[in-house]
Amino acid sequence: MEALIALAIGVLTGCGVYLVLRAHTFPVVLGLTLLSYAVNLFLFATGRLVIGQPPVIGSAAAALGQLADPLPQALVLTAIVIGFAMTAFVIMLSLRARAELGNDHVDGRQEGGTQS
Amino acid sequence: MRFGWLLPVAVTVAGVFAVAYSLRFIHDVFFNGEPIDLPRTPHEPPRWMKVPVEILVVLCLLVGIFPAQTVEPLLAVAATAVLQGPLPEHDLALWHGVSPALWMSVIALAGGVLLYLGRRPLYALHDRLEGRLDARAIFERVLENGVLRWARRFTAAFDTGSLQRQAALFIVSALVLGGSGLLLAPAPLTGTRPLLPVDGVSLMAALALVFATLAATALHRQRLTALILIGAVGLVVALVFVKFSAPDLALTQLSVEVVTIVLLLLALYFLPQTTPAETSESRRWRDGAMALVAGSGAAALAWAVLTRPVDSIAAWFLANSVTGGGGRNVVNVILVDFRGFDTFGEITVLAIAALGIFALLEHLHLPGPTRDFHDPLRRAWDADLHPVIMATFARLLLPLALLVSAFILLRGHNLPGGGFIAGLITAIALIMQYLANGVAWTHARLPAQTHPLIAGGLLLALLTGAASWFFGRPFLTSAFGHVNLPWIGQWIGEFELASAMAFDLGVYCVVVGATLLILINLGLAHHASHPGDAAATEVKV
Amino acid sequence: MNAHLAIAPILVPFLAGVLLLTLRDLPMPLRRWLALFAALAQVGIAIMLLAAVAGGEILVYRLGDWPAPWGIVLVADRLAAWMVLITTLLALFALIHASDGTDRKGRHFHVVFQMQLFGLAGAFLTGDLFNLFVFFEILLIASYGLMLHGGGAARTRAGLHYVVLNLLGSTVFLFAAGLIYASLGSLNLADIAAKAAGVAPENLGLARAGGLLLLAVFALKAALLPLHLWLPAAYAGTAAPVAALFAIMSKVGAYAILRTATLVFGDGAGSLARLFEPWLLPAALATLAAGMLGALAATSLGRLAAWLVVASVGTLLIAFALGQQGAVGTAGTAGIAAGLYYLPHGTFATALLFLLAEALRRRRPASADSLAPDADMPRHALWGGLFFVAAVAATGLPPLSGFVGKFLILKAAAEQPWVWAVILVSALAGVIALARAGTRLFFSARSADSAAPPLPVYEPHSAARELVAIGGLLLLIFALTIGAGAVVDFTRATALQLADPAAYIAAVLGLEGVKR
Amino acid sequence: MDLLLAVLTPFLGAGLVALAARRSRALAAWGAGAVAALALLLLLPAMAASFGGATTIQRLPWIPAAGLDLAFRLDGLGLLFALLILGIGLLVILYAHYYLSLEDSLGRLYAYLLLFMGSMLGVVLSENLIQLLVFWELTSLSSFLLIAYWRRREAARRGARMALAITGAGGLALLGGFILLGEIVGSYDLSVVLASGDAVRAHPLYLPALLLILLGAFTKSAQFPFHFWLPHAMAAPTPVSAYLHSATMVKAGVFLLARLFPALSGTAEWTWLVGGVGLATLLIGAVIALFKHDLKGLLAYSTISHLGLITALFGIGTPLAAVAGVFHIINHAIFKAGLFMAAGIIDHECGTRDMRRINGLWKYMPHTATLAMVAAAAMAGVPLANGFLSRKSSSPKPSRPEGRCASAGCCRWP
Repeated sequence: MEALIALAIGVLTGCGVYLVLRAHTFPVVLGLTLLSYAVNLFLFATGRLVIGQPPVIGSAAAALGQLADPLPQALVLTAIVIGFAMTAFVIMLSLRARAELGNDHVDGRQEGGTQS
Repeated sequence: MRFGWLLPVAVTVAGVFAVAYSLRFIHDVFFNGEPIDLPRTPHEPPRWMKVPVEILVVLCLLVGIFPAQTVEPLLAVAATAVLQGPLPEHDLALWHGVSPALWMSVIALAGGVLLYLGRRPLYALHDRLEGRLDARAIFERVLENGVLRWARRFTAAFDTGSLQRQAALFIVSALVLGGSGLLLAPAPLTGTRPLLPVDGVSLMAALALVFATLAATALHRQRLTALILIGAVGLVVALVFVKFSAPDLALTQLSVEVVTIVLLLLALYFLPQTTPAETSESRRWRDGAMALVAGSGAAALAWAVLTRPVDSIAAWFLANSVTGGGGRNVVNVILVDFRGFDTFGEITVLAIAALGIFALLEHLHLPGPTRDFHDPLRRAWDADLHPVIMATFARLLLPLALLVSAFILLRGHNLPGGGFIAGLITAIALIMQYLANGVAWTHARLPAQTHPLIAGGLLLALLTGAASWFFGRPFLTSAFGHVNLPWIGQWIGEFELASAMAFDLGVYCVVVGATLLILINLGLAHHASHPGDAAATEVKV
Repeated sequence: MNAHLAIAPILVPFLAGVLLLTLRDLPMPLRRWLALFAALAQVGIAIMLLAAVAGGEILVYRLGDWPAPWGIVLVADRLAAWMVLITTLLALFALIHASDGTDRKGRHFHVVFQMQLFGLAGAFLTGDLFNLFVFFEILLIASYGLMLHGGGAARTRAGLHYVVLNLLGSTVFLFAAGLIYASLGSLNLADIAAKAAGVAPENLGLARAGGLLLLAVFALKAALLPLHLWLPAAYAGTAAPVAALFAIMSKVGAYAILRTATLVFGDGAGSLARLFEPWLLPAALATLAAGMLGALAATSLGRLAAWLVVASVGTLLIAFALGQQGAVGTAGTAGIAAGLYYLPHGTFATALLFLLAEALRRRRPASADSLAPDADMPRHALWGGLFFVAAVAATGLPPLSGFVGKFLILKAAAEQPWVWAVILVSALAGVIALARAGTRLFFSARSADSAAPPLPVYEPHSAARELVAIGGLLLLIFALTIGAGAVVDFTRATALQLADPAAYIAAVLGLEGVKR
Repeated sequence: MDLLLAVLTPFLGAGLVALAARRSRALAAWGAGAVAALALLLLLPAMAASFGGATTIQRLPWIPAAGLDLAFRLDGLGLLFALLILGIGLLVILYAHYYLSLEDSLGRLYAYLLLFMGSMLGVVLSENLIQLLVFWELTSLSSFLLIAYWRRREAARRGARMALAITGAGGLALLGGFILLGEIVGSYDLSVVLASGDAVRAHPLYLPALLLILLGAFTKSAQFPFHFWLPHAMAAPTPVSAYLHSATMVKAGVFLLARLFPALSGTAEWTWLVGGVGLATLLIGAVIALFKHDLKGLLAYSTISHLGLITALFGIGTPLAAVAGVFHIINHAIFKAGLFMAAGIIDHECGTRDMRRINGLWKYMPHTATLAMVAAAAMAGVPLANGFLSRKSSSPKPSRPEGRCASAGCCRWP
């Protein structure tokens, strides 16, 4: 199971990196979204994987054994919300850039004027 | 003593030239015929202008003729200070008899006069060499053509203003630094923690996630397709959270996912539907290689983390959640109590983001789709209308969604839920209206600005935190546990609930306010650019 | 109130920001006064905080009254108080300048400005790694807002780059925080430091990778070579008072590097000790060189000032890196002490240049702040004189504090010829760059033979606020110079405190604060 | 703290004079003169003491932790230079009042001149090496302003920038040298440094420190191969040239050689570097001077040549040569300032400085001509003028017993 999660994180990171390096705002935003999935999963993984033991005291499952580490979960929750705020901002900024620069290239270049 | 002759000889040679140029100074300026083509007719300067020169010239003569009486004492103290020791015997007398010094002077004077008399061929020679060895020209060439041009070239070569380059540099730096840390480690990558068995559903889910991610990347130029795939990825991530005992995360992820995708969809409305193929083959390979390294690095790190036994401060939270924080949902207790300050900061981020977006979108005219659904480059725009059935259902769902969000807000401290999730659910419910009914309809029914909600939420969080000061406790201390306070002694249970609730309510307000502010203003921006187009995007019911 | 002194620098701007948001419909002058009052109050609080910790005390504020490794703590030691004081002073004058009309150019300037200060103060005071991340995000999102304030194509483009890069940075920050938590099992910096020495060998690789990823993030914020390219466009493109305030932003990265390098990866960290050492000094030297080359190449004063920010970060991190390099004890602390003296100077001097560039833009209609001759401005001599003093400060020429800082750094770097060569040569480059700029801006007029009448010159309604802001920054630089003795004593004490983190760790983790 | 006050007076006076100039030019001139006189007055007690052989040292803590104090020192060498700076300064102030045309701002010139005067006083009266450097760089800065005084002229701007770049580079090198010297000695106090010459010379860091310090001194005193900035600094108004580029600022380099003579001299490195560079400069300056058609250009190269002579004398390293060097500092300052002023008068009256065009001025201005010719004779080393004695004292006299030797050049050239 751990290998699957590691694989998922790896694929998300790799694809996120690839998309972030594109030259137009939309794929860059997609890449950032993928990266935030990746890092959220990673942060979550620092609490290790526990199945069926949500960190809620007194629930039926809690009696069965060690509960999941609640701290990474709290961190991920914070990270998700912050990531949401940032993503929203960058989406709007890309709209503004589209309006002000006349195109959606990350450097505001006209199509065809891109470099290698 | 081998080079003892050097100085006297040099002094004599220099003396020859000194006499010559002094002679020239005198002869050329004051004699040697008449002035040639002067801008003014010279005459004696104002009286007082000459006084300083007179004083200096008199000093020259005084020192020259009566050195012992004039300059000697000053010279003695100055030279003593220079040597920091006893003064050697010296003698400034004018006449020492016939000495080498006298001969030097005679040679210099005679030589100088001769040199001056024979100056014409020398001048001719000099005029031919003029400019060949101009130190200033060399200096400026070095500075202007060398240093400055090089600086410009260097700076321009680095600083191309390309985001791709900057991002690549950062990613490479992070890879190098992180890699160097990991690779030099003494232990093997795989740790000792026993692994969980793989079940079929998980395998399918993981494969789905990997496939969707890769597909989204491969198809990223078809923006809508990529977006839908990304949404699928987000769903699977939420499932991962469900599977591995993180219901709060799953709920949050789901709701954030919905809002994000909606925002991206809206953004796509204003952006071209497809990305032109703009990067070269080599660039794609380079990026692919970086992505591969980054991906394997992240996977390796995750693998290393997941296979190592856990040893952290987590147990304390589980142990203290009920007794210390008064809540059974430990994640929520951490968020609103143990680490409430993080949450405090996080809602601030959300609030500022909303304000920033509000400022960004103000007066912005977005070039949305025109009637023929093509942008100037003849790329197609999305032209879907709002389906009636969705509009109707969304409106019906609204009260229900609000009810659910209230429920989730209230139970958050003890069961999965809380201010964030509740706030996002509320916001989603409202966004649904937006999506389903269009800008105008929603606008007529929602407040134009949600600033008061944001400000109120922040203020509520602040006041809740500051309230503990009145009990002599640090900021954000939850009310739980203040049993000793006599005048609220019997209200402890209720009070504890109120403290956490108030903070969470603040969170809720900020989340709802911020999310709505963003959406409303996106709508406004759209309106501003398409005053006449409203009908096309609105379904009349 | 003293009990809550450590959190006051954080909450006051927050409260001010929320109030300003609530009262957003008030007339602008009232809002300005409110903002100004808040900024003044923050300076006062910062001074009180500094006075409280100057003797070596470490104020620990346990948020929520939870014991240290589990709850979040704020820690005010000398370094944190010093950074807060510098920030608030800079903010005060940036705000005064911004009240000259910049704040009308867009929405919510004052709110976001206060939130920026909230984020900065939090970043300096927090003693928790994840909380540091949160405050980084606050100061970043606020800086996005401020940077884009007023709009315009160049600003938007630079802003987009800035935002995307920092989002990448945040991602890496989270990876790093996760690695640290996974390997050391804590988020509290003091606790991490205490556990670093005894890190299990199997976790060493993870901890090292986490630490070095942190360095990558902080280096990005600090604009360390090769991660400096975002800075010139961003700072030169934004509004002048914002750029002036941003002069401290890159120092946040430097602060974070210094904090983690001394506290977490200091000499006591066992196999994690001096983790940053091989990377920091070369990168800092290269940054200084690149910054000065950029300054030489710059074609406008704003751009030049932005490159000087890069150079000043380079200088600063050279000093901090010397702290890493030198032998334990005096040599190392001398470098850090020198850096901490240089830090406010570099910040104020570059901020000053940004404000002067704006003054030129307002008064030279044809060529703005580009290094080209133009008609004499109104009050030419005054502005020329101010520029001269600012240039002297920025290049580190005597007699101003930049010289003292440079002297202290060179002294700390004795017997390291490379460091000397880079610092001295780049100082010369700075002199040449600013002499060129000054002679072009103030000495040469547009060719007199052009018979065209001079363009109408736009004199702002009043230069009073500009001059107060500029004069205030100059006064700060003078104060740093004249009071150098006291300041150096303080920064030395700060460096000594940093070199021995045991007191910090004990104060945070000590049992005396645990209530339950 | 009268030394500190004396140094500060010109700085404070600069602002006041600039303000006074708004009222009238005469007031500015009187004010500037009064400032210089006041500084002189403040120095008088210490000057009198130093005539008796005493060294006045006054100290105010600044950054004690870094060994940096505001420490002032007036001994014989400081006395000599202070007299030159203030004395010639007064004459230049008087002269400038008549020299500048009415369109030029007299207040600005006086303000810059006073800034320079204060900086220069600071250099020669510093006890602390780093503080000396502070004032040293201030002389570079104020001379930058002075050279660029006619800011509209391209030549002035270029000359100013070049002077600043060269002397600024030298200043930075000097900073390095001083820090090394401080590391060697353990203190930046001149008294300590001067007393530990043997330790300095034996230290492994001696050579780098010496090279850096010499770089500073040579750039400032326009020694080969850094000499070229000086002629271009002649774009400054002539009072400035008379003051800075003959009597004072360019003397700062040789002042430094004299100041650190006990600490640094006496090694082969010193002799070869200082003596060699001095000799080269002496010859190159003298030769080029002959070919300059510009009056001030001739004087500038002559100045370079004379500075080379002084440097060479200190380079020899014998006490007697050093005495001769000090003596020539005095003489050169006097006659060269006079010559520059005379050249300025000629320029002022003729509107050009090209010697191919100004001829036969004897007819028009005999008084000035007489003065200029006497000063030029001194420059040429003609008997009865002070320049003659200078040259005489730098010539060999091996036949005489050492005790009565009036010459220095013969003694111990390695």
